[in-house]
Amino acid sequence: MAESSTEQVPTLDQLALPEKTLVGLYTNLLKTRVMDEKFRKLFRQGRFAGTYFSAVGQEATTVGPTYGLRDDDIIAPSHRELGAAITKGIPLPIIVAQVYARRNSTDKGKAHPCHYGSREKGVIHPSSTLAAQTILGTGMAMAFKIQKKDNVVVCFFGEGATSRGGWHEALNFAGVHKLACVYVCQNNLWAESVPATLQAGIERFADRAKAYGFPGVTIDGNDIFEVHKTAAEAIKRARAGEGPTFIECMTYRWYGHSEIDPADYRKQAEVEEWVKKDPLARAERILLANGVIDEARRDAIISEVDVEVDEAVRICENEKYVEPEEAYNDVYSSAFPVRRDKLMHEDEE
Amino acid sequence: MAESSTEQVPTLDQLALPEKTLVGLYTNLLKTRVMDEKFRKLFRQGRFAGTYFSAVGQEATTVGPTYGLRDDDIIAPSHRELGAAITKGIPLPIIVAQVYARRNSTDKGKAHPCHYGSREKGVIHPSSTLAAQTILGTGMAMAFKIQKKDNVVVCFFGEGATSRGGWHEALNFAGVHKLACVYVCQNNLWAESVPATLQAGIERFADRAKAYGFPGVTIDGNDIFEVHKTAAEAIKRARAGEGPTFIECMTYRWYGHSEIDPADYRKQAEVEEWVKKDPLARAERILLANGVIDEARRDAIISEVDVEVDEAVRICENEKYVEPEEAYNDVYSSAFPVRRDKLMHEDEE
Amino acid sequence: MAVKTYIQAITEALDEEMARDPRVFLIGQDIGLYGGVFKATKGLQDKYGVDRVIDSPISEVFIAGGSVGAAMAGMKPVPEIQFADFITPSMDQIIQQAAKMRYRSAGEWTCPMTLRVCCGGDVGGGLYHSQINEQWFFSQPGLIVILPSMPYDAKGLLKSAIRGEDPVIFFEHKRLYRWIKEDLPDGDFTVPIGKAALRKEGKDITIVTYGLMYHRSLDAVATLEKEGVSVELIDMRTLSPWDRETILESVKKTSRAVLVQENSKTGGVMAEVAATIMEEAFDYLDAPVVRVAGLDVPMLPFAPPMEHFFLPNAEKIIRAVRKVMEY
Amino acid sequence: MAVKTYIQAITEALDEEMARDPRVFLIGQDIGLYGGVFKATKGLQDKYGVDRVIDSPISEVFIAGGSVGAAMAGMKPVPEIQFADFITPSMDQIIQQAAKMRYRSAGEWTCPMTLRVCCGGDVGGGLYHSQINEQWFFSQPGLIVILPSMPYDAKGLLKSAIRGEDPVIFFEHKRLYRWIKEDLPDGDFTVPIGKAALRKEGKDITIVTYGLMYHRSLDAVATLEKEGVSVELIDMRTLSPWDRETILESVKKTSRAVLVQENSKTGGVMAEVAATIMEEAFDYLDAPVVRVAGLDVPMLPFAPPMEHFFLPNAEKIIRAVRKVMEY
Ligand SMILES: Cc1ncc(C[n+]2csc(CCOP(=O)(O)OP(=O)(O)O)c2C)c(N)n1
Ligand SMILES: Cc1ncc(C[n+]2csc(CCOP(=O)(O)OP(=O)(O)O)c2C)c(N)n1
Ligand SMILES: [Mg+2]
Ligand SMILES: [Mg+2]
Repeated sequence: MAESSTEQVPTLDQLALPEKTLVGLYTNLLKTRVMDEKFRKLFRQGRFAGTYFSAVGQEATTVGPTYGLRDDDIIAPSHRELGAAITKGIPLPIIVAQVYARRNSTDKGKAHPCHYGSREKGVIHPSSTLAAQTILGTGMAMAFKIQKKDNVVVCFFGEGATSRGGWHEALNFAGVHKLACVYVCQNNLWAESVPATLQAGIERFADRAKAYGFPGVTIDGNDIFEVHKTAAEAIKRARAGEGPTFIECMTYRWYGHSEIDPADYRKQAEVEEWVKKDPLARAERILLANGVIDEARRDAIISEVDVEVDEAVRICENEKYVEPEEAYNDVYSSAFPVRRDKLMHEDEE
Repeated sequence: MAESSTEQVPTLDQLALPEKTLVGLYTNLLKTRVMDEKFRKLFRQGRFAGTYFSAVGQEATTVGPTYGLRDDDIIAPSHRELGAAITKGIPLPIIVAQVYARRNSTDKGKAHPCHYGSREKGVIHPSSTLAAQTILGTGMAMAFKIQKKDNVVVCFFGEGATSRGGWHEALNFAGVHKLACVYVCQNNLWAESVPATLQAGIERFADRAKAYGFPGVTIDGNDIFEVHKTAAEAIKRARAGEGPTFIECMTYRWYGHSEIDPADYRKQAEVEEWVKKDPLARAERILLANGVIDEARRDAIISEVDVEVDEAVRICENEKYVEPEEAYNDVYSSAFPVRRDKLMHEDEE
Repeated sequence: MAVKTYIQAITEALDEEMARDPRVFLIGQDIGLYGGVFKATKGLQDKYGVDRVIDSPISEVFIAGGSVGAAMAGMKPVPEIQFADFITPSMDQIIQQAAKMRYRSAGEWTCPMTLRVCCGGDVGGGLYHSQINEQWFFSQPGLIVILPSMPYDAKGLLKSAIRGEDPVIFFEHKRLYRWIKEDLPDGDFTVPIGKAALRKEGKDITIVTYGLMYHRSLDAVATLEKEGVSVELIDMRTLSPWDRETILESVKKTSRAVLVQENSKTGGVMAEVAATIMEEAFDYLDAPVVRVAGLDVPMLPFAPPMEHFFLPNAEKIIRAVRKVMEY
Repeated sequence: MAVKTYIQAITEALDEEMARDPRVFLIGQDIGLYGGVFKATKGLQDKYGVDRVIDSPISEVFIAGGSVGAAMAGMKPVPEIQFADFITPSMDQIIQQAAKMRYRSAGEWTCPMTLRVCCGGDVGGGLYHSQINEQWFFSQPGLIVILPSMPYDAKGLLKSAIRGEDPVIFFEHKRLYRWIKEDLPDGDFTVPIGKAALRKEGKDITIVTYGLMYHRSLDAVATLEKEGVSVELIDMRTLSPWDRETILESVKKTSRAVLVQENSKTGGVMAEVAATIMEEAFDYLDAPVVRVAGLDVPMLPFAPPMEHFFLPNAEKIIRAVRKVMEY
């Protein structure tokens, strides 16, 4: 590990975060990693249908901003926000249920594997349209302003989504009305197979914020402590009514866009370079070097996480799919039940 | 005229433009003004239907960039580009035909009064969707790049249109591919009744360009010579393959958004201040002070323009509407004629 | 009771619902200071403040999509699209977000939003200020689609829409704004969503229509009744979910039907009504159900001769009814 | 002759048209280096360069709208929307620009563009990777809408689309990409736009369908023929302008019809076909025309039991045919 040997490990003073936070961030990061690798394995084993978007390598960008949010703050996720879902407190069995599309998932199997959501935990159920939740989240922030509430909305998206028109409209509006939004851009250099250089005429996506009149910063997205502190500061500003912040997190996904993508558009050397910058190993080194945890405590955390993940999967494997008739529910409120199409189901009658 | 008395009139050296250009710019500006005021009067007299969007006060922003373009360069207009249509060479009778929706208009009366267009003269026939032609024009520039042609596309839009998502997508793409586009933003401080402060969290709309990686400048949009020179420079850059430029022209529309808008959302003092900055009077002063024209020549130009405008209107007043059946034409190419709806027209058979 | 125009009815509904429920707020272009390009929201910003009557930038995506988000956060947004022609940029927000929010979260999140859309032709608006695109929303499960033809319905349905828990596309026909007047009861009343109005009973033939075409049909009926044709006239009012029962019952009684819509014929709402009548009441029919509709060319060419040529009118409706009666 | 899959047919059509006409170029997400998420454009960037196979940013508005502009500048763009679900942001470009460019300029500007859209369900794609939205484009005058079910048609119609002078929405059904194979002649051939394919003659009943549902109908026909029902099977192929003549002639012959579409029933293409049959062939009908279609809920819930419940299949088609035959 060339990287780690020359790396300057920050001291506790430099980190300037309570030990509880350091351990909390590390634990959520670890849990996200283990769950994510587990899903990849389960997908390859054909244990669930659809597809799976791994975020391995970029977990710090989702865990960092989410950690410490209030229950009534909102996460507006895209497709790679397993870390935010876990850190915001959606129970692992519910997360697995989502991926398995089981009847105990919050969407009753209706949407898609990676579309984690929970009203109770303040996580918007996503659609696939990129940047969609950024628009919805910004709308929620508009509501909080009208309601004179101080809830904050953290919107996650890849650098690719910043090319979308609707994304522009949302950030522009947030700039005008100084909404309580934190925009976290995960710049992992690629949108599926398209490199960042073909997506924007600028090097730093944080420059996009200059069009909207609020601060934009580019940070190391693989340093969970830096991510957390930058986001926490932005969240504080947002909560105080001082407006949005754009945070560009430089990061990388280790694997394909989804599990069926061999990702051969990327050079092996680029991947290897980034694997060396593993955010989890880095957090662990920092904690160990500063004596925040020792190896025994680390091993204990790891095995607790393993158990929790395995248990969550076990529960779901025993869960059922919804009944087909569920397809007719939740189209409208109860005021407008959908007519059954008799011709289509006569056999069942 | 407080403004004019203290104003520093630039010398010919400072103007650094050939006399022919100076007179050409002035003449087109004048023609645009006279035609525009004429349309307003005709509208109030009920001589044509629909609506009319006056650009009086901001003509320098459209005449300046258009003057000197090649026939095969393209104008991508919005709704206030009478000056571009005239300067690009659409004959006045055709322009009046458009406003009157007569059968000799290039669209045969199909679209809308201010939707001047001409394939021959390289002016896109507009739709009303704001920023639509900016997207189309950028697409044309993409084509010119593929075709290895050096044609330039000048896109016009108000500051209001920069809030639209599609606008963002077009400029972003142009930035990536260094397309031969010049983006002229007419910042007249208002989008219909909405002030610029409610449209963007920034003061200078030119800052929008920072998100796309090409230059953005803010200039005095009522100084036709400055507008022309800035645009000509940008057009040169674009033609040479050096990419787009964003030009924010500070300007003002003297009258309502359309002829039915009393514009009482604006303060009278603001209007008066801008009327003093009349781009036409200013150009005239500069030409007279430098002896480029004398008063006799000016009067001659004015009466030539008056005659031309009156003649164009006279021609159109005698023109007819299309026959109703024209509604069935140009839906598809001749390969797919539209079926006549017999039930709807049996009386005519 | 007092005589009110269609647009007054709308302004009143907005005003009363805003007074009644602090969760109701408006967002759209020129709706605040200016009171709306047709003045539908006149006076409301003065009364309820800039927080509840928001003048938005030219951002149709955000007007619709931000409202979906606000609805999720407990508000009752009433966004406005200035002209139906400009609803196209909002399609993702309407179809993929609003219509599917409840479904994709199995009811955890809901979207009680009423998107007001000014629509329709016969106003000299040309290609980009005359459109109606009711068919797109009509075909999307999860959306409610309303297009009232009378002030009473405009007010009562708008109130029902705002009070409801579902996303509503509420079309307002601009030709009717100041033309159509009606005596309205003072104060609060609602009209139920999903119920057609049986405007006139008759026994020979059923005309089904909505919006501006209701008024054109009314003209046609006046003439037809003089000719001795007894017409039953139904105004759909709510397009989705549409009132199959009322329409089917009427057609079963009269055995003949003419369906009138303003939009281009192909793929319009009346195709569905016709197809359903065939599926559900075939045996009752004495003649084919015939549609009278706008031409199958882009809605709506500007020059007056083309505009009139495009649009259905009383004369064309009468011709269709006669044809069906003679069948 | 060689056996080709549906997706190979598409790749070949693109390749051959690009070789044939330098004005043809492609733009879309992941179509270049990656060769498309389904590999429909594999190898084309290598062959024709980055200028003619453009990997675009995630900008559906520009993919469609920039292509309209390029078409105006003399190119023949073939843009791609990765999934029909993501076409919603492009609606303004398709409906207000592409469809109306010729009309609004009285033919001065034209828009010869072929927008390829990957669509359809039965692939476990869930709510946002399964949609078809053919009905929106079907109802828009000025657009051509195609949805082939067989490799031969896919290739021949795509070529006709690219060579034509009108804007085309070319739907490709992802379920068919690798599943459906057919012997194709070598080299160039075209299939005319606007002509349905009479797949099988029959005398008792007509089934009209398109896309994936053609294959489901084929399964149904196999069973029905064994039961002694002689089915005439029509694959529409082009949805707009649709082939009224072929369909009406068939129904006039068989006097019975079942219409099968994958999308939700209400407001779908088959509503128009049903309404038209009623208007034009009422006297020939021995039974109501019945539609078999997706449920009126958002297309398409993910979990397998719901996905199957939503979609029409051979069994449901057979049930409808029996019902109509017994009428
Ligand atoms: C509007 C839209 N277009 C296309 C897609 C298909 N798609 C899904 S993810 C993706 C790439 C996203 O790139 P980025 O935003 O950088 O996020 P990343 O995958 O790199 O985390 C694409 C093109 C989509 N989901 N939505
Ligand atoms: C997408 C869209 N939304 C709304 C409108 C209605 N509209 C026409 S002009 C206008 C204001 C435009 O402001 P700006 O872009 O600043 O141009 P200006 O009128 O000031 O020249 C509006 C809202 C439209 N034409 N298109
Ligand atoms: Mg990315
Ligand atoms: Mg303006």
